[in-house]
Amino acid sequence: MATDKLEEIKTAVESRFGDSILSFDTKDGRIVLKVSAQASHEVLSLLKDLGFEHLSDVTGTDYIKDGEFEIAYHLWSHAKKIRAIQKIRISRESPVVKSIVDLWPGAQIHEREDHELFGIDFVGNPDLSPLFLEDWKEIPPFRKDFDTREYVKRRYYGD
Amino acid sequence: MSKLLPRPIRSKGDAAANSLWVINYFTACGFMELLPWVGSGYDMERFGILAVATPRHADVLIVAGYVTEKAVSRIKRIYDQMASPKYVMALGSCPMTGGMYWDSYSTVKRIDKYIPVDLWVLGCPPKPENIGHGIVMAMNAIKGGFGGH
Amino acid sequence: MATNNLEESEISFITIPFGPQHPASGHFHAKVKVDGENVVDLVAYPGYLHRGFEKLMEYRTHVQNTMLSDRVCILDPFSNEMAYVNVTELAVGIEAPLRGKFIRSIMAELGRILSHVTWIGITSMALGLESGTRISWGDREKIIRIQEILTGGRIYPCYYVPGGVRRDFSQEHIDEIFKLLDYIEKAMKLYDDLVFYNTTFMTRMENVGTLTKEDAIALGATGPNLRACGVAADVRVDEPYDGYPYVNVDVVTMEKGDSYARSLCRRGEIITSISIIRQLLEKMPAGDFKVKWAMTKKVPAGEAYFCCEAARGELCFHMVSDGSDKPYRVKIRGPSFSHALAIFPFLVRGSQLADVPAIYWSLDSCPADMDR
Amino acid sequence: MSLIRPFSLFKNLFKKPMTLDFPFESLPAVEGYRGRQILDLEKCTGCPVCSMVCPNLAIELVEYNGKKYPQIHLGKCCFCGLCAEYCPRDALHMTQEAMITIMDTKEAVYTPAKLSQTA
Repeated sequence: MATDKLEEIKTAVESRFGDSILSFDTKDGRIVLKVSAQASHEVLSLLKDLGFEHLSDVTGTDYIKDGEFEIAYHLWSHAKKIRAIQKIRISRESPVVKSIVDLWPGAQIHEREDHELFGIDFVGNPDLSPLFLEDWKEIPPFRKDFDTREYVKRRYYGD
Repeated sequence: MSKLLPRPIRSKGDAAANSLWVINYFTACGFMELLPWVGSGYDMERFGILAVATPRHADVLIVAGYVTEKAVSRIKRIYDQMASPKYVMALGSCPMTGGMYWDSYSTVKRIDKYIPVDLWVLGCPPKPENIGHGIVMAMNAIKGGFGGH
Repeated sequence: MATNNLEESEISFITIPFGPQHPASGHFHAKVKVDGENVVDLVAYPGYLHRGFEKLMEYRTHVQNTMLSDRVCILDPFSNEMAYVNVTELAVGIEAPLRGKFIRSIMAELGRILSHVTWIGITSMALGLESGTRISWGDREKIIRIQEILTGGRIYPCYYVPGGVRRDFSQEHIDEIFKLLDYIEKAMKLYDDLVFYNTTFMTRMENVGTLTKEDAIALGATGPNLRACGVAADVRVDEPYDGYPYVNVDVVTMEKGDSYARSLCRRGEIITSISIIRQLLEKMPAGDFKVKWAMTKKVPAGEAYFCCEAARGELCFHMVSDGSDKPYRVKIRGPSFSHALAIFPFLVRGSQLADVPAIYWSLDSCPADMDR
Repeated sequence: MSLIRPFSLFKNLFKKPMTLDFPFESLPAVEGYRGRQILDLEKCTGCPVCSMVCPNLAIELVEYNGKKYPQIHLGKCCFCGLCAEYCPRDALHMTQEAMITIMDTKEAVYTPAKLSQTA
């Protein structure tokens, strides 16, 4: 029963965006699809029309060896009871991506957090001011090249 | 029967010890162990301890757990606004040495570099009996003439 | 949105801090722009409890991370441990034995009851019903006592480990839990008179902070806040994990979506949790409760994603591992993040100033879970 | 009915008060509660397992009577009990004693001598 819902979504997505869908697998009832960064916004709006109306999370991951950030959009469909994760890769030097605030207003703070902790620039997000850290002068702390233990030794245990 | 008779107030410290007012600013996880004290588990009002809203009326500041970089400036400002004699009680291991978050980039490792701390209660977070042990110890010290800061 | 018809330049708004040091705000700061009694705008400033868990977890092994993970949300530690431990097992591909799964679900439901009873106390303190605070925080001692006997720790149980739990339930432990459940059921009648059907509570909470179903879904509401708007979304039913496939969970939903509906949702959840624990205790299998898990066990490279139903909503952990014994990246999606930073400012605009604490605590957002 | 309801409160007169009269009575210690550690000097062989396992780096090995023993800084310890659980010789145990209130931070360091005696 569940598998045909997955196949239905797979055909719908791949028919519209054939080439820009890098991979689409449905292991144990969960959709994980990798998309090229340019088509990410359109694929997300298609997924939203297909019933994935709950945006659970916008996760940033720093793959420093590949020189890329990976952004994972976690979606959930209340009607179909399926979870979908859409992943895109953007370059680490100029991490710019189009904001999805127009699709989900709730995404504004998730993107603001990722901006502060990773340094990813979300074009179109109304407010990207610092969220957690006050007058933070170092590089964004969740990047792999920021070593918290070395920073702590210098900042707190230096005396 | 003798417990019901009012005890004579012998010294200035005696009055201060029986009316320690705590600032209603519970920073972190120690607040969970202060719930029985605020509520009816251990009921701190039996000792004359009251949670007041403004630092002007407060005698005791409880640093109840880890202190982040953002929170330490607020704690310092509240501490400065309190009238002396004032006392600081730190709960748990995080204010003393950074504890669980010793390598976190946003928590302060030693609170006594920012405000003088009079009493450390160990535990992560300390049990209500530990905090009671600390309160009784503080009251006896104040009765004995400990002036605080 | 209540737009006032006066020119903004003619009247000056007052900005009131709903500050970090406030009896009803927890350690969370918000600037409330007020025009007389009506709230015009609210800007939230979290970050007072930000410890950077996701960065710290990259430096510790998985067993040490479970000790760290239950400190994410102070009011509901079991759900965080449940999420971290399950995501590690998914990454490695190990299944905890059935008895371990049952014990985990029982303690998670006990943690939910504890979190809701603490929530009753904080909300009635925010509304000025001091007797509700005194009595619910007194009853809380009995639940914490059972946690102390079962797990050895009070607020932070450090009880779940990847592969099961650290201790077993003995028979008198189970009798203690049954006695506790009867006590809570009796106490619920007292809470009904004291808090839930108390005229002050009802007048302060009804038609205050009404959230429609569309706004709730668009802003990312989960848990009791979403179920109060009529959406029956509960991860224990949609994606059952650990002990939940073996019990039936009746999801409590309301229609109106105002603060009072959210409070009744939490009240119904306490009763549901009691019935779940009873079902779990009757069906609990014998056998071992833990799978051997070396401290420096290597996790194969890959990604794992696990979602569980915390007391506040959908708590999800996303772990990326690179084959070493430490996770490469852990993302914690706390439910309070969207409740306090997206829904709370949205609900408060246009309401009265006196309703700000009522709305804030009807959303039950834990500042530590929001900042991580 | 609502007229006589307040009289139902009289049954509270005969119930035990919810508040614990703290300094004079306290709840019995719970067997299995993780309080302060206690070290068995004979069993301990000075292996570094407990210091590696501790998430807070609270344990370091120091010289005592010519042998290496763990010294626990209770100001860093989070009382999770991993050291007692992973000790190969079963030399470290968690006692129920947790009433530790100090005025000077140096008293939080439990040297092997202090660790091996009960309070």
